[in-house]
Amino acid sequence: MNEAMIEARGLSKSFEIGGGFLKAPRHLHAVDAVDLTVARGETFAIVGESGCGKSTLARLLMRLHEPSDGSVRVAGHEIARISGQELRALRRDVQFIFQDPFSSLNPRLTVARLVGEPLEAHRPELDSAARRAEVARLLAQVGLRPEHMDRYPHEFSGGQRQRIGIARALASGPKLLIGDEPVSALDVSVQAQVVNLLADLRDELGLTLVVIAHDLAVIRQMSDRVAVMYLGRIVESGPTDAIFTRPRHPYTRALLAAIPGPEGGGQGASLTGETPSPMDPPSGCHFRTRCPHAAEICAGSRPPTETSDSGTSIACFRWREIAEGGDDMPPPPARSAGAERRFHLYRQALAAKDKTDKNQQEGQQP
Amino acid sequence: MLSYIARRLLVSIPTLILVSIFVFALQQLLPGDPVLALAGEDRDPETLDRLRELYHLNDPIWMQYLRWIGGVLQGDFGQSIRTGLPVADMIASKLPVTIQLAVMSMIFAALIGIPAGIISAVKKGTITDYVANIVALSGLSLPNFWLGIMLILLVSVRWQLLPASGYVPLTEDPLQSIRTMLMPAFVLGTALAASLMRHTRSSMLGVLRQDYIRTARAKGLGERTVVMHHAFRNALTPVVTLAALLFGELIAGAVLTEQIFTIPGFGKMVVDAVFNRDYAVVQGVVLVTAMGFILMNLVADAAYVMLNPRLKAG
Amino acid sequence: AQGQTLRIGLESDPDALDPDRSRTFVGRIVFTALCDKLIDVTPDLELVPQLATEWTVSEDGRSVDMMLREGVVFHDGTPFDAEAVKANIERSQTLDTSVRKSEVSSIEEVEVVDTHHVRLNLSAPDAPLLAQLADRSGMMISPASFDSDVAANPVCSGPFKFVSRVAQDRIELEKFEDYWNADEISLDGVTYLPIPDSTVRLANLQSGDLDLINRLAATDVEAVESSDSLTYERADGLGYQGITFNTSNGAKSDNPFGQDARLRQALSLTIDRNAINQVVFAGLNAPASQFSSAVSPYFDEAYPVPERDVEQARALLAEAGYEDGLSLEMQFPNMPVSQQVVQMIQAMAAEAGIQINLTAKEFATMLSDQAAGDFQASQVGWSGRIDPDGNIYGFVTTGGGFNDGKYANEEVDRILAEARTVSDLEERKELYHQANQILMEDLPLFYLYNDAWLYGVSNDVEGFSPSPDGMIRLEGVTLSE
Amino acid sequence: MHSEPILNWFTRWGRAVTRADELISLTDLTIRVPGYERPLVDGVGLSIRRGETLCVVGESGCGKSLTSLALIGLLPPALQRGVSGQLGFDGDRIALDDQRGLSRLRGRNVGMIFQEPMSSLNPAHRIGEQIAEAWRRHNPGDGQAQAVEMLRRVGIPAPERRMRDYPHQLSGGMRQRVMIAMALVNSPDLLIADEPTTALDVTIQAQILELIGSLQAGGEMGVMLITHDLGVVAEVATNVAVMYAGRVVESGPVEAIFGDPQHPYTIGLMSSVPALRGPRTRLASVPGIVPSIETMPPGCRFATRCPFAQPRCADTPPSAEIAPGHSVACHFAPLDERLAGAA
Amino acid sequence: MTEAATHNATAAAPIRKPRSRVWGKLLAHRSAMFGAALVSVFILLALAAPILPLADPAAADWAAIRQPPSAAHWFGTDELGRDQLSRMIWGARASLMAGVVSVAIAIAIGVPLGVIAGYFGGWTDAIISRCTEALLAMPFLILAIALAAFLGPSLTNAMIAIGIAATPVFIRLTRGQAINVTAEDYVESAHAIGLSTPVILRRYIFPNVLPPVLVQATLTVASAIIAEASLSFLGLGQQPPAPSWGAMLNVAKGFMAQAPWMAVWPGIAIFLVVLGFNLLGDGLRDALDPRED
Ligand SMILES: Nc1ncnc2c1ncn2[C@@H]1O[C@H](COP(=O)(O)OP(=O)(O)OP(=O)(O)O)[C@@H](O)[C@H]1O
Ligand SMILES: Nc1ncnc2c1ncn2[C@@H]1O[C@H](COP(=O)(O)OP(=O)(O)OP(=O)(O)O)[C@@H](O)[C@H]1O
Ligand SMILES: [Mg+2]
Ligand SMILES: [Mg+2]
Ligand code: NI
Repeated sequence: MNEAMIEARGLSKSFEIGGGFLKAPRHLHAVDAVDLTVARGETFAIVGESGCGKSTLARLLMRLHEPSDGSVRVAGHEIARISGQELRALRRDVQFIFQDPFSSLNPRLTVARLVGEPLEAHRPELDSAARRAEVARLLAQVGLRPEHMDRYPHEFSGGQRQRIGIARALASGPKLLIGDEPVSALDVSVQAQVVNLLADLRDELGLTLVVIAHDLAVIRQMSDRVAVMYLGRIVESGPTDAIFTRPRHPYTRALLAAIPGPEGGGQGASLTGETPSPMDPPSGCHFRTRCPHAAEICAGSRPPTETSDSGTSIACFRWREIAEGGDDMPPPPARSAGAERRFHLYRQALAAKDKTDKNQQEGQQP
Repeated sequence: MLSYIARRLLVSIPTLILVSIFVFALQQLLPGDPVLALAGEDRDPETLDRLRELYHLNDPIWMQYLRWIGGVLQGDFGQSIRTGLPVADMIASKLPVTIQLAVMSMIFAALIGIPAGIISAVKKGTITDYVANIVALSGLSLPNFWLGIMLILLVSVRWQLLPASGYVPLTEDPLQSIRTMLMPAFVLGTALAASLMRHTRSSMLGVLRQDYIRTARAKGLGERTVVMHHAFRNALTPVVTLAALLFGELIAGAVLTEQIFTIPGFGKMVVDAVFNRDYAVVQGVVLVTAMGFILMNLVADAAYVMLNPRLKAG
Repeated sequence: AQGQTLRIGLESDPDALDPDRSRTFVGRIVFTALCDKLIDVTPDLELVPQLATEWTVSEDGRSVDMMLREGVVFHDGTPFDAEAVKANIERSQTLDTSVRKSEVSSIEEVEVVDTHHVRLNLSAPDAPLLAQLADRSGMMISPASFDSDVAANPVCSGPFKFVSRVAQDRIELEKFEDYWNADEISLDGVTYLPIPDSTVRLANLQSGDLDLINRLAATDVEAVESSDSLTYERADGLGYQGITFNTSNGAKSDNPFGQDARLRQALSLTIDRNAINQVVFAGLNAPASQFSSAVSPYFDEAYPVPERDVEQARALLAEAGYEDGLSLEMQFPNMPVSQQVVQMIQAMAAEAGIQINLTAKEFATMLSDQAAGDFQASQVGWSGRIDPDGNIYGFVTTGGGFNDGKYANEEVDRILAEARTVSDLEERKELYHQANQILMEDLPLFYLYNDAWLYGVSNDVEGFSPSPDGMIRLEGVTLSE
Repeated sequence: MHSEPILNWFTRWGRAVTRADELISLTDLTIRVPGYERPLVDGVGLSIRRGETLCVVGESGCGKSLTSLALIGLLPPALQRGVSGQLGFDGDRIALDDQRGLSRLRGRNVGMIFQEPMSSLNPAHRIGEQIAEAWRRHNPGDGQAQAVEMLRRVGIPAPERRMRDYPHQLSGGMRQRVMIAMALVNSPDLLIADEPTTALDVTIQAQILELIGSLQAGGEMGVMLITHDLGVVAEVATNVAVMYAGRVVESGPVEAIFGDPQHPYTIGLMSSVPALRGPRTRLASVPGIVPSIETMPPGCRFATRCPFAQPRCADTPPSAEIAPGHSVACHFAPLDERLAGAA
Repeated sequence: MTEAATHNATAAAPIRKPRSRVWGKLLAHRSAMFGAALVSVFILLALAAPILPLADPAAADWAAIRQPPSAAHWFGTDELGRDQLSRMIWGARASLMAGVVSVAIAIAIGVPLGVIAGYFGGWTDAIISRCTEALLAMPFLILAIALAAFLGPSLTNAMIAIGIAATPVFIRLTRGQAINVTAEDYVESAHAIGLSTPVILRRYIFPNVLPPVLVQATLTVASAIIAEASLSFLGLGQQPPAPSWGAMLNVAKGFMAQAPWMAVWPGIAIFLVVLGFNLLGDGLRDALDPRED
């Protein structure tokens, strides 16, 4: 069944800033009329610069924020005006992984408590023994040991905490997992651990994943489809491979080009200027002030979203002209033979060590 | 900035109304009949009844409240039942006294507290720090009235250096005025000095941890410049804010200090009035004090904004 | 010595400086310098002329003729005459805020006979009236000032005239050059400074910031005596401190002590009044037995200060059926001296099996609780009046203003009322002794000690002599460098 | 050694400068924390030549920042007391516990940029003043002109007007430019940049890195860039030092590190980075976590996580130079030969 | 599972608990320990008062009033000839109680109100905050005096009065803290997993607002002891014959010249205890502040 897991139409959120007694607040359109469809079982990524509204969008999808406008359907149910029982059901089906594993766990609760809480809330039929067993199962699922249950979050490393957060999110048996930069706070090596874990869980549990990130490499590694946001709007979206090999929107292109290193766009800083304030974004196309291709038409109205032949949707007046002139991204640089050999060796050693470890562990447990 | 102040003033209106209600509730709360309390040694029942009638004490409390607040809005705070003088005049005559005391105490507090705070922050963890801390806290820990009486006995009676009590208006004889106020201001100031010192210290410690201090050092600036120019400037903001708020504490502290040193200020007036059930005076003074407190809050906020370029521009 | 300004430390700030509105004792002290009265009092409590040079009470006691001093002017220059007296007395009777009304209620009419002769026509004989005219009721303020705010700027005819007042700080008076008795006054002025804390008051005297302080604490006398530059003055006072019982004011009167005079007697007997005087007052006060102070001509020799007698107290308790002891709630004003006194009483009574539970009350609360009958026993005091009527009438007669225990005894009511109408000293004495006899039996309140008036005086001050009425008279007082 | 495209890459950025005179050399930097047996930073040695860029990489908490702070004597007081080692600067030798000696370098010889552009500028002072102050400290004159000039060079439009701005009026990228202007106003010999772009967006990061490169290009300034982004390293480094748990585990020219990584940690780090191109494969991460200072193994600090670890790893491995300028601290280096059998 | 997972699990970091770290910092905080020692000594003395070989604090000896310190009476005697040492130690009970109980009252009222205001915001907050502000605007001691006068002079009532007068500070502090905590990620995560408001308030907000409240509490204990002394000084505190330091000072002030020891001992005792609590509070603040190291 390939029905949509999430369907957002014209979703908007504006915050009131600075207002007060006798002073009209200013409006900040954090999310501006976003359309979005996420299919069941796929991994959908949202990428964009800091402050472009990624987190706000994610929060709208599970009603942590009230939308200012637009609608969201999750698994076919409109979530805009639900409350009570229905909201609780939503919270059971949709779960959230937070960016910062350090601040998103209550430091005063044990792991058993933290992971047990969603069980208490959503599966009240479990008695405390059953709940503990369930917590143990969840911890094992994310690669933590049941012995860790009675420890406090601060006794874990960042990667382990992120696992606790994930176990907590899994506890209610969700169908959809939204990760708001679930790996951004982590070190590359730990990041790799968590990226792998999420991929495994998705495959094992058949989850739908929505992942927010600003690291394009991570996005590519994880997702099936990507949406690129700029100042509250989705400027380009489509299958990951299509976007990475043939970006069409000037902003997407600039993003890819700006990635440093041999694999990156290799063009260094192709954009000038700073991101405009979301409080008063430029008229028409928000990107036009930094866009090398900006023309008069861009100032006029919001560009329509159009679909390209590679299945991507682009919100740009001039994408066809630009695409004509532009190339695909350059081919990947090859690794040296020496490096390639070592990486191979390393993988082998890792796999071998993993196996012995596992055997040992199983031997210990009756 | 102006609109900000205007807005803040408007916001403080409900607070003032609440204060006025609380003060009035106080009148309801306090046992003791004002007329009886004031009757002293002339307690003719008829006279008492007549006075109650005269001061509208038999009216329902809300009527008394409305009458009073109506008067206040026209600048009429009513009459002291005890002295028969208009409360507004009494307040006007005490205000300079209390302000002088407050300002002088504040000067004492700042002179002691701020340098001590800076030094102990810079020398954190050393003996200097501990000594500065304990000395500063001593001020806070010694009851005002105790220190006050001890000082009177030593400085005025034993050494005859300063007048034991009383008050000379600044306009009449500035030198003598300052001399009479020296001891009470010191007593009050020492208590505040501790607060100021502690806040200066923690504010300085916070600022000294900031990245821009490391930047300043990385520029090769001398330690003195780093501490005074970069750290203190920024540490000052919360301290100034606090100092303004301390004026509120000052008034409270002044209650006993004024009592001891017989300074005819707000503190003394209000305590006497409470004990004499001279409600018009209590209400007037507390209302004016509350206004002062709110004003000080405003000053504190304004100072915060002024010292904070981030807010000044926005 | 040239005239100078005398600085006097008072124990509290006077209230309204308007004789018709004034209610405080310290207020009377200030008025002594500011406002002359028709009649004055000598240290022997005799009434002597001040603004009135002579007076005669008619046979039936229903009218008083007064001859007025000539050549007297008020501070504003208005001459003092019979019209002024009439205006003043009428003001006392009619002013809205007057607290003098009851004192002059017997005056039906003030008749101006000629410029310096008035006749007071009374509704009934009123013996205490003359004493009242020797106090605030007899104080004359300039009729020209009636329309202004008198309290803010009192215009009288006393030796000093009002200069300024800063509430709670000072009252300044300066010499009135046209005073009729100006020869007696050598000071240029006088300043009264209210300083409630006796330690601080003394400190100010010691540091030379004051020349004279009122209400020197008894325990500080030693310090003053040992000082080279200070002396102290003392006068036996008319005021007393005692313990009053709730005999029939509300539910609280329904307690053994309220109902049984023997228990009150017993309690009184447990108290060693001398010990209290020695411990708390360094022996400077006078133990008291009755409403008249020993300095008063009305003192009843038949009732000397009772000796402590625990045995007898126990016997009385047993007689009343409480041989195993009983307890009593006693309230007292939350002031250190009262606190010491009641703690001593508590300890002494305990020896006889009376357990006293003390409750300190903040003064204003205590007054209203007392009036409302919310007490069993209460430690109270009175500053004293020269006429015995002022010291007893309101306290024990039915409906009396100070009769908080609502003691009611028709006989007492009758005797005291009669005493008000009798002007002959011996006759009055007899009546008061009769009343005293009943009161000593019923003991609705009993007496602990008479306050002595104690003053700390700088050696620079000469000619100051204290009076039993506690007033500070400045005639003849000089101040040297 | 490696394929062409990478070489192209590495030569893009003013790398032609090959002046061999050593600007600074840090030897045997050790930082001890009172109460712990093992040092936090253990025997770190680095050297930078004029015109070169040394990138220091490693996991968070491996001691990169401490190393840079130790270099200019700005460690927190508690750590400053436990510091030892030598700094060679332009021929002079300064002991690292000589605060005075180090402080003389600050601002004049060594400029520093920190990670957080938001908090590294004094919020109470105008930016022009902050730059001018750095000038005044070491030169005569009020530094206003120099400040304007620096702002212009770091690409801030209308510098005369911007001089009077307060930090909060600038965006993150602008502030980082101001930081750079401030660090460079005295034309230091060495610029230390501690993760200067971590807080910024990719597009801004690219601008900043380019700016640093252009300011360095053709000059004699050495740059020490701290980062944990291998992409950045590849883009700007002349030399690389890989740190793990307070030690340098591998160092050498950037070509050698990327083309011929030898230390298992370097390899693990690199294989943890997802690829932007080519087939998507499961990431090979570095398992486990860094031991804490109390549980630090006595020998090779990476042993607890190393898939190749053997008993001999309990000894501290020597830092072997396996190619000119390329040193590795591992018992098995060079890796291929020693482990060929195992594979 | 993944290789990473298993390895990771085996290597849980032996990081010390923050709580034990706080303790460690506190124990290493010299002035805090000095303060704690001061406070403990007085608390112990107060607790041990009944078993110490002391004179009856209420036993008057009228033959020996206001005696200077001597072998019989180490601290001298008071105005009724009672043993000052004994009264000091018994008085410690009242003074310490006054400090602790009034703060307990302030916390019991202030913290829940502050949490509610901070968490719910909006009108609830506006109303609570306005009232708090209005109360704050009224001078603390005046409020306490009025309340004590209203309730009648007694130690209990003084404690209630001081407690109520100190409440606004706690409301304000808790509110600010609750606003901060409410903005924490982990509170949002609690919403995200669908916890109910009471659970969030109880498990998430409340425990996390407590540390600064604790610090404020120690500091307020200090002010409360002074306030009790001040109220006693005005005759509104502990009632005779039971001793409290403030009440002793109240009497002693009348004899500052003749019998200075009467004022010196309670003055010093108040000073030391208040200093102790202040130092302890400051130390706590430092220890709880993760930035301080
Ligand atoms: N509760 C809020 N009130 C006011 N403004 C908000 C609020 N939350 C977010 N914003 C603003 O909305 C905009 C989008 O914020 P959002 O957190 O969604 O961005 P983001 O893309 O997640 O950024 P980042 O990568 O930094 O997390 C920002 O300008 C932010 O300042
Ligand atoms: N004052 C200190 N006392 C004790 N340990 C400290 C202190 N400061 C830092 N450390 C420890 O030293 C280690 C190295 O810190 P450093 O800041 O150099 O790491 P880093 O490599 O710069 O990491 P990041 O990438 O997170 O900036 C860390 O484990 C840190 O916990
Ligand atoms: Mg975000
Ligand atoms: Mg760092
Ligand atoms: Ni596995």
